[in-house]
Amino acid sequence: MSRATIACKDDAHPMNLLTVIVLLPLAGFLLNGLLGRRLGRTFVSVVGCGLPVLAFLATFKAVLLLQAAGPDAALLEVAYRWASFGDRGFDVAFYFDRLTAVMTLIITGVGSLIHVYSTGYMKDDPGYARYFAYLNLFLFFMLTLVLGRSLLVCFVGWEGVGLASYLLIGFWFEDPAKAAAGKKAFITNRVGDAGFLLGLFLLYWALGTVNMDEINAAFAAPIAPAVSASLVGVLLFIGATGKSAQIPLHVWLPDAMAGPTPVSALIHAATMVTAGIYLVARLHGIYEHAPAASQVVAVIGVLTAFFAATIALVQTDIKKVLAYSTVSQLGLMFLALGVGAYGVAVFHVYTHAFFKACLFLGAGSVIHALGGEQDIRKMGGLWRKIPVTFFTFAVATAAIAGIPPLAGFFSKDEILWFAFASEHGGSPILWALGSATALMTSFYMFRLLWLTFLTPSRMSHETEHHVHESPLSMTGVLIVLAVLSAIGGFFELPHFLEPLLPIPAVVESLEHFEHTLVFVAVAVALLGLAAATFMYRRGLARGEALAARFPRLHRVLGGKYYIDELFEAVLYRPLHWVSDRVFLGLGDRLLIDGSLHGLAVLTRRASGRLSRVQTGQLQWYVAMAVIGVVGCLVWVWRHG
Amino acid sequence: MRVALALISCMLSLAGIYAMLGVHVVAVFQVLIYVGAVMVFMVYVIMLLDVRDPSFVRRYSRLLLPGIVLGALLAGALGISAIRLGAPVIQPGAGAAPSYLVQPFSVEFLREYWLHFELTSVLLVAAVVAAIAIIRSGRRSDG
Amino acid sequence: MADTQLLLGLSFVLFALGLVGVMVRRNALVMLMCMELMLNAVILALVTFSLETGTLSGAVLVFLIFVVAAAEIAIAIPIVLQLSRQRSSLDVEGYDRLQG
Amino acid sequence: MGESTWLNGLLWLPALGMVAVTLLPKGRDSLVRGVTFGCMVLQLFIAALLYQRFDGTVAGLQFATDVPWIRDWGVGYRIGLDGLNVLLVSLTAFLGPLVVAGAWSAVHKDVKLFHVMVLFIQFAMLGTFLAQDLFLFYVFWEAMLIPMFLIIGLWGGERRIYATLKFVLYTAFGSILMLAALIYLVLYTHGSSGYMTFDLRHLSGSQLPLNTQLWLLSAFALSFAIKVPMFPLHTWLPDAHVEAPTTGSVILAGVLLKMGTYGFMKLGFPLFPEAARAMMPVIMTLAVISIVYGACLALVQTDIKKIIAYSSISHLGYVMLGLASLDLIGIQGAILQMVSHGLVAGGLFLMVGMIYERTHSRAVADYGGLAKMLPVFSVFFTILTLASIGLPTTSGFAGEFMALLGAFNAAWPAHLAGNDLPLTLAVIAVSGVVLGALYMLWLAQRILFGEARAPHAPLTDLNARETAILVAIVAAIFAIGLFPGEPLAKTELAAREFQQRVAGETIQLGSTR
Repeated sequence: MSRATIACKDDAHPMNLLTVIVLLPLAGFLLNGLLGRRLGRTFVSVVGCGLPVLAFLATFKAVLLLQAAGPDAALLEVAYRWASFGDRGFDVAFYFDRLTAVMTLIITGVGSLIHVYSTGYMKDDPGYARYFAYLNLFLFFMLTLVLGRSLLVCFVGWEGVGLASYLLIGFWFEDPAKAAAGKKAFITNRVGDAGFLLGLFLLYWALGTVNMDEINAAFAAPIAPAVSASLVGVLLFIGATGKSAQIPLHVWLPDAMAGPTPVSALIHAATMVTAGIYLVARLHGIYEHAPAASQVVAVIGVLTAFFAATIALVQTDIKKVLAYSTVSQLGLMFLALGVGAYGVAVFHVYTHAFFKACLFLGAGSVIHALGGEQDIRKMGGLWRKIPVTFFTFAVATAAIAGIPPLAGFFSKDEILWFAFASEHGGSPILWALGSATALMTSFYMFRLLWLTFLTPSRMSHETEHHVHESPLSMTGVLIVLAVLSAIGGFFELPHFLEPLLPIPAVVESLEHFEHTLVFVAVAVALLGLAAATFMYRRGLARGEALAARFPRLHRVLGGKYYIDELFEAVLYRPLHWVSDRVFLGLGDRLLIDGSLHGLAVLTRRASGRLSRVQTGQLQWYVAMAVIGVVGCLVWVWRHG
Repeated sequence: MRVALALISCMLSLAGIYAMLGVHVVAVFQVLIYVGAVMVFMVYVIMLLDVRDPSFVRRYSRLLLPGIVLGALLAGALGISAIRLGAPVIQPGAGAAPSYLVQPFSVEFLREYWLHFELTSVLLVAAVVAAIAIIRSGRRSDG
Repeated sequence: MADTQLLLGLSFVLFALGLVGVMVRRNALVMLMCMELMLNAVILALVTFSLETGTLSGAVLVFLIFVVAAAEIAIAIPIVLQLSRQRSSLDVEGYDRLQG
Repeated sequence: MGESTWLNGLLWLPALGMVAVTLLPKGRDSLVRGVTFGCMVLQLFIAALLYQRFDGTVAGLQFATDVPWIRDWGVGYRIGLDGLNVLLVSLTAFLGPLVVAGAWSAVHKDVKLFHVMVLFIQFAMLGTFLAQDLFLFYVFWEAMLIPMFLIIGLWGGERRIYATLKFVLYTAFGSILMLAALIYLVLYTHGSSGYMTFDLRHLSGSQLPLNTQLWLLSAFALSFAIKVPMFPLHTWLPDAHVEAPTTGSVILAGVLLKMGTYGFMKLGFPLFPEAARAMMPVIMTLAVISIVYGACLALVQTDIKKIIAYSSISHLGYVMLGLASLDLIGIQGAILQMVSHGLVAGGLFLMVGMIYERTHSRAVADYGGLAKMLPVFSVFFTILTLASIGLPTTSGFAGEFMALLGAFNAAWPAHLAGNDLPLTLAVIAVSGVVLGALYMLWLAQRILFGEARAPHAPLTDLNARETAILVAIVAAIFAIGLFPGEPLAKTELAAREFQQRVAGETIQLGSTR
């Protein structure tokens, strides 16, 4: 599996291209951050949107270069040596192969679109310059994460992206709830990062290197390295769950909706949350040799998918529905990774980026139109008032639901197929849960579509007359994304990534099932559409009736299975109690300080008693003297 | 007063012992200084201070019993240590036993130890000055 | 040589008695006198040793003790006078200002 | 001879400064501040020059001076720059001017004495770092206490007497034990090798039996552990920090805490290698407890300075973890973490000082929404918070990452050999990273975000002087964070020598098996 890596430094290649791609957004951050407020809005939007577009073009150039170099070639570029220890050390190097090409294209492409969209959405926001600075900062860290060759550089991007999401979620920091959501996101990510670090240390000790391509090669090598692939796999997967909001660490994503909608679109739909999938896909070498770890990935993936889909059924906030749908889709991607279909997972990332970004931006456009209203129960009848948003939203909904010609159908169908038949851990149960999730997905997406656009209007009078279509900068982006999510599916990504990410072999006995499963998938999608139409055609009535019949189930789903409260009770409060009562109260105050003060009191009291010996009586002193003399004499006898 | 008299008689008997031992100089000075000077001064003071003083009435301090016990203990300890140690550390004098009669002793005394003799005079002067200082400080404090 | 044992014994007894006197009696003057007794005991012991070893320095030392005794009593009496005037009594227990 | 004059110049400059400041007329406060600041800046230039000319590849001392001082005891005025102290000396010199600038408008009560004390402590700290002679080291070690005692005692907060007494008694108790051990060591080498010397190079050559080594090392270790501060002996730090004036806190956190870890690195472990190896599990356990304990306590404090003080305990736990790992990367990480903590904690305390000057309140509850009122302040505070959490690209990350990496490099072979303690400790230490984020972010969120309120509400944002200080610190943090290779090249040889000396056999660097 030797790979033709072309050192970027050679002459056929312009000045190190990859470093430029990474540094462009950083320049944007610095320019906007430092000068933004002073130089006015136009400067900010030009720099803010211009630099990501430039980065996109540079990526395009790199992709062309890569194509010229053959299927499994890679561009390698060492920026500088971070730290060296004797003959070995860590250096900051960038690596560009087909997988990175896809990811970078998505990041810069969708990123630029979202930047353009944000110029419209955030137009009248006082923190305009600060917003674009943070957005560019996010792009910089995301590109470092994706382009980094060593796990260390990837980790720099990993935490940086966490920081950027912290800043962006808590963008309107006046409202303490929003700031708390930012904090929660950062800390939950941090827990994941701790797992990532553990995996990184283990790898460095075992293989002496953290460069991802060398790691893949080491695990593929005949003599297996000293460490068990599954352990490393699970540790890195913990990092992935933190970043891609899988079951134990998914609590931060729904709260992250507190940030501006374009942020949700960029970070919590298209790019950041896919970092976990990129990591597992990139280090497929480990997971190929770690069936146990892959099984864990698959199971957690499918559970998260199913579990998030159920919650999404009852959500009433337009962005929360989309958030849980993202968690669910990510679960499906991990399912694909778990069964060894790495290429397919990346394919789903690719398609998901398009239609989820389109959905989020559409939701943003709706919110923008309604002047901040996010509760779908107070919407309805918008399809006539904001037709473009409605049309693009409908296309994206169809895509995510898996209606055949659109992108979602292709990637989801392949995931379900490999979940069913992959040799590398596929099983009918996984397929069944996956299909159920697909059913629920199409149901709640079309429910959303019906309630927001098609049902008779439930808007309050003054919002109704205030509704207006979003400016071109927003609708334009929506149209581009809708088109992409429509035709995206035809570009056979898994085969494009074939040499890099192997497509798992399929169990022969199940070979012939492929076509039947395709029909089943289509049937599931249409069934969801029909159910949603039946339930919500005339408005909320039937929905509420159903909810009334299963009040307890509705409350549990509505309360998100009370996971947050569980974490609060099991983790946060005991930690506080222990630190406050046990460590501070008992440890510091009582034991350590107490013993010190005790010592001081002891000495004072002892000296007090001793001083009473000085009675002032002469005779007492003479008596003492005599005892002394007799004592000395006795001592002299014994030792004399 | 009775204590003073008893003490004088004790000192006189001691002087007697010295005389019998042949150390006449010491005996003479014992009588001269101790009895003559010290005890006279003591008697004078006793007569000066009034007799009704309560310390005469309640004669013994609280440490009566422990005092006696300690005294006996001390005497015993000294006795035992004297017996155990046996011969005194210093060897008997090599030269002829010097005569302790007055004339040879004083010649010997002033030839060898004249310096110590002078020093004693310095000591006495210091004592007198101290006594005066105490008296004056006493007067100033109540004056 | 038997009499050195005797004389030594006598001086120990005298010394112990003087000491007991100091500890037991309440009157300051009596204490002073007991101290004088202790001094005499020491002189006696000194003389016996001087005789036994036949050196003159023993006797010389006795002279020094006489001087010291005189000086000591010369200072002790005024102190006792002052104390008795302040405490208006000769009782030793009264003089306890130097307490801890 | 020209070489060592620079180093002597560096060391004795603050002493000269002290004399100069005392001669100044009484009333002229701004003149006093100017002279002190000038002296500190000059010292920074010399230190920068020395750092530049310090050659990482040459083993042993550079710019050394060796003049006999007390001849018949073998005590010499031996100072020199080596891999271990080059970064710490530069840190001290770097913080010097910042400290003086930080206290420009804070101190009004007898300014002259204050600045003499600041110069005195700078002199004592540099002396301790540069001393290559045990006796000289001890003299400077004790000399440090006096100015710190006065700075906290005279210019401190309400309970300053209690705090400064506790601080001095704690440290003095430790150093007395060290003195005893020191004397025993010298006499022992005198006995065995025939000549009496306090020179570190010779002392580390002496072969002591294991149990005497254990006793001596535990005496040294106690004194250094109090200074670090490690877990059970840390209660003086929060009180000292809360009651100390801004300058006191910055010096205390910036440099004084490094004395303990430097002591371990320079004296403790190399002098008694076998005992050091035997005590490693104990030290590692205490280090990890310090990390978690410090972090947990920082979570429940209500006073900003206390939070940062406890965070210092947590950060220095990483340093000790790195040292205890006896792996080259761990040791390098420890050195780097020391410098990074000096900058981060120093910066944070300076900022608390700045806000305290305006509002005279340190309680977290009094503040809210500062980002609205003091935008520049909040930008710097966020950056320093992130550095304190150890976000990549900041120096905090570089130090923590290498320390943890070293700890794991040492933990895995031990795990394979059946001893699971180091591995569990290393894993718990990684959880410290999460706890760190918890309390620092909680603090940042409480005072920066939410609705705007603060005592004496309309606050003026940072002025030019304060911004300049913080820009310098943030620049240094990012410089070390992005390019740690450069300072580490200087310390690598010394760290490798330390590792080989203490770990005994020369472990091949990061061997895979």
